[in-house]
Amino acid sequence: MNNEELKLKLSEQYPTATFEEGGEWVNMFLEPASFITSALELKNHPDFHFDYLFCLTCVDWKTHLNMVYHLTSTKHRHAMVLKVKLDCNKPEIETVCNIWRTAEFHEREVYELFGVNFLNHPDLRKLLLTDDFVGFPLRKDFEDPINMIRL
Amino acid sequence: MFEELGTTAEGDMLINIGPQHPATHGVLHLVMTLNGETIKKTEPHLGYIHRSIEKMCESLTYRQFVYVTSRMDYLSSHINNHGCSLAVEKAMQIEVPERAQVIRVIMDELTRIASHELWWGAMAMDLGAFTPFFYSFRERETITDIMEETCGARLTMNYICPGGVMMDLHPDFQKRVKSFISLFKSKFDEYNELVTGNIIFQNRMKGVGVLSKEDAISYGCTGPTARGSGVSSDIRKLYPYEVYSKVQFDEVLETGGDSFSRYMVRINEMLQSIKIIEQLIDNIPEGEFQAKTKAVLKLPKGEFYQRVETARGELGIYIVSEGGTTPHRIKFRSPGFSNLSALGHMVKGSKIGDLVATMGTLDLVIPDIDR
Amino acid sequence: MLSLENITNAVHEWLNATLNPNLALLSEFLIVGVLAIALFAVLGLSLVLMERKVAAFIQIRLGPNRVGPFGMFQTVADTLKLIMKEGLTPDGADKFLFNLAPYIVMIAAMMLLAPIAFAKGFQIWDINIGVLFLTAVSSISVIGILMAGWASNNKYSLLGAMRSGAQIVSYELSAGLSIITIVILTGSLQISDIINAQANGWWIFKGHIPVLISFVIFIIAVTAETNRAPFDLAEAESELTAGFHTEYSGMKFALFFLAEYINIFIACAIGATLFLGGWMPFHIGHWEAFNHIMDFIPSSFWFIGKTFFLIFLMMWFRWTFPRLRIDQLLNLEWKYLLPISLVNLLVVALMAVMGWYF
Amino acid sequence: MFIIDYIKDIFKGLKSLLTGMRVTGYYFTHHKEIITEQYPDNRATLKMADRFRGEVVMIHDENNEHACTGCSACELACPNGTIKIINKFELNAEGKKKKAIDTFIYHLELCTMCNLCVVACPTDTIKMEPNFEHSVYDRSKLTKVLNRPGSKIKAGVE
Repeated sequence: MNNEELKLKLSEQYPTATFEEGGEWVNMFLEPASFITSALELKNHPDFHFDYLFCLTCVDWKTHLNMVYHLTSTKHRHAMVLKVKLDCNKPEIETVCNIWRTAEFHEREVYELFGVNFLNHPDLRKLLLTDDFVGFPLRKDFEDPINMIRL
Repeated sequence: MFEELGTTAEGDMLINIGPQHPATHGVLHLVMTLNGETIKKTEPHLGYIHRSIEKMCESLTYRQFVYVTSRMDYLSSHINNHGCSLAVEKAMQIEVPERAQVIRVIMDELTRIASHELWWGAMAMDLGAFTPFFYSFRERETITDIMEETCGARLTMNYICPGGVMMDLHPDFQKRVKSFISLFKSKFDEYNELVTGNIIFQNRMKGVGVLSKEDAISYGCTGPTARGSGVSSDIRKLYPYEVYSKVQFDEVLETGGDSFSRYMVRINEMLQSIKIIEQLIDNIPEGEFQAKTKAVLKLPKGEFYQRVETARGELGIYIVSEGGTTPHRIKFRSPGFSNLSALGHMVKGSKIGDLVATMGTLDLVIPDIDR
Repeated sequence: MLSLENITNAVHEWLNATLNPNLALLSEFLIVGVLAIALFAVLGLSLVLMERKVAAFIQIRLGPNRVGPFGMFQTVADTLKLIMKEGLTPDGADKFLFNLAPYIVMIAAMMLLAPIAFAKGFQIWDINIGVLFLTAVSSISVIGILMAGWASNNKYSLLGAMRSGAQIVSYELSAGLSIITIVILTGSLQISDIINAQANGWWIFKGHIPVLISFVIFIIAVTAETNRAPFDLAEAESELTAGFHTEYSGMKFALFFLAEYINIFIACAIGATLFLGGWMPFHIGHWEAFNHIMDFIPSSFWFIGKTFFLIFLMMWFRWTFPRLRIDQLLNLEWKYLLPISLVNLLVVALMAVMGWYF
Repeated sequence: MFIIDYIKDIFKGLKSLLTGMRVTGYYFTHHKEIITEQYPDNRATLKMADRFRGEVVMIHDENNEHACTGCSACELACPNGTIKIINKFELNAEGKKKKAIDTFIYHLELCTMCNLCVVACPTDTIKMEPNFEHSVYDRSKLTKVLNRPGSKIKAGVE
């Protein structure tokens, strides 16, 4: 499926989803509430078959956080970007690591660098930073006490 | 994390592999739960050399951030630089001259061979055979000499930059690459005689660290790790960039999913890389080696994702731009990170010796995982 | 001709003539002890250097070449460094056993020297159960290794020691069985008898294929028994950092290191004695002239030459092969070496009974 | 048959081991294959590639003149803050005030040899030199001043 067809199909499947123009692939925004069921469907639906999560990250837009999931299908070879807006003060989202197991590590990384709380994650601990580290380094309001570049 | 490591309540032994350990090739820290010699659980603890390159890049310009990526997967630094340059070029719609494209691809493939050479030696060393390391480094040295002559550095080249390459090829480049190819071909049989065919080696590798096709997809494995499990994942074939669509080469696929399949994928990939270089080395078009670009690059507002095939797998560069000279957010989707996440699943129930064999064929580069 | 036998006899006679018999025996003890320790030092230094040089040439390197001509004093310099280093004892270790272990390994290696015939008539103790003594004493060193692994209070050490225990205990079987083939053929356990039986040809030539098989098995088994690659699981450095001697430093580490090389020397000396005729020169049937030329080479040279050839073979193995896994190691022993050597033993027994050898 | 397979296995295994030993044995006996470079001893013959990036130097001609205008392009291009340029104003022949460099500070200890400053320089004042022996006993010795004492800007360089 090319992007146009995919977008059409997706908008039929998810009437509540919004789409964003630009970028290489279809950008679809979902509500956090309906996110997990939709994600499961995206993987198992024979037309989509998004079985391969190749990038999971988060972007801090100061007003809100954006979870970004890059998905592709090893069968149909189409790709899409799934986005979920999160509240800055209490970022919470269902985990996808029982859908795509690679998410387990990526979510742990996002958890400690952005402070997003993944609900039902089997092992949500800090992966890179020390246990006593305070703050979320990749957030825009994080000020590093020692910044080599700005010295 | 730093609770006193002793035994678990079930009487299993907890043991630290790393952060300083000969088999981890860097500062990887694995906490293993062992029942005798059998592995029950593997838990990676990362971050010992985390430099937060993603955060650093947010305050670097688009010309500057390229060089930092050499420090991620230092064994395929050319390819990292290539990916970043491609992302910037894609966003700014810069047309790269044909000559630069060919040079870049040759450099990529040389890097891939050098990386696989190092992996081959280091993996054999993990299994207790020390000699292959020196033989592989002899050939790798030839490549680094070629790199040094043209790019001016041996490991972190920073040769590929947005718009093309930093300088033109050295006049001797073609001659030396050709002599390297003939050297490599004459020595390649030795590799198979010394290691691949060896009965001990085969017994150590076959049926060890099995990763099924479904698991490989689910764990997001890429590169030789996925291709050893039969997942077609070569970015050069699936989403060709530069002149990869014009050259003839095969995507190496093995279906075993064990360490030996991954080993064979990498060994055969070296031959495919040689094949690509052979096709290109005599056909480097004349012309500019760099497109005309402004001194300060400004990316349009938007999101750009570029994927390239490094020696370890798929490197994704995700740039979120707000239209300035520095990115708003950069995410490097590094191949090692996803491949490592499958390690625990792969070694469960096998021996410590198998852990080393499996880790050897995953070809982990720790700065790539920690970024 | 000045031979070692004449020297020892002269010393023996002179001592007995000047001192009373008890004192003479005591001073002979002393001389032998000093000689043994000197031999240890020389062997340790030269074997380490040899290993490094062999490794270097195989690995297209030069090896040690800065200290002295061809790096000859490199190992001396290393020893000096190790002597000056602090010998650390880890916290929580069993201090007594930890410090005792290297000496046990060393003494076990030293005791093995007793029945070895270095040259014609140059032997410390020609005990009538020489071969039995060798096999019995060589298994003591595993106690030292287990002790070191357990006392270190380190999990790597413990794993290494356990591996070593399993390995040595199982490989002793096939080493013993392949030694027994020669005992059957000779009909004696005494080292001098075994060597004299090879006066008209070494066992490896006289004994046809069965002895060749038992020679191969013997080499494999002693490689495993001395914890050398490809069977160096006890110290598998990419898996267990350094195995049983992870926590050792300074001179205690050096003792382990030295004992490893002494054990190699002794294992190869046994191999040379049993299969390659010890100090017996190389003779071919009735070529009198050739045999005479061979006789001119001193017997000690023959012995040392054969031993070092076997040592070189073991080094060659080490720098070529990858390491086995622990279960494969035991598989190799119990599924391949042991059945083969048992069958082989039967064949050799038949051979000995029927007299089917030269 | 089981026994035949068993014996075949053994011989195949032994053959593979011997093939490996042949390779190492070849190198053991052929010393001309040795590739060791005896580094400090071969200093006289050691030739680095002319493009090798070892350190940044400023090009001075025989009149002790360089081409640096003090435009700070290199300082801006540097990702690590390796270069620091201190400018001064001096009177030229016509009595006009003109910007010129006072000190060109180069922190070798921060430098990653990325070559971006050399690319950025509009007047080709700085270049990379293949000198790689940088070890010193004190870190402060790695902070260098690149313009030589008493040097001045070449005539005609703007």
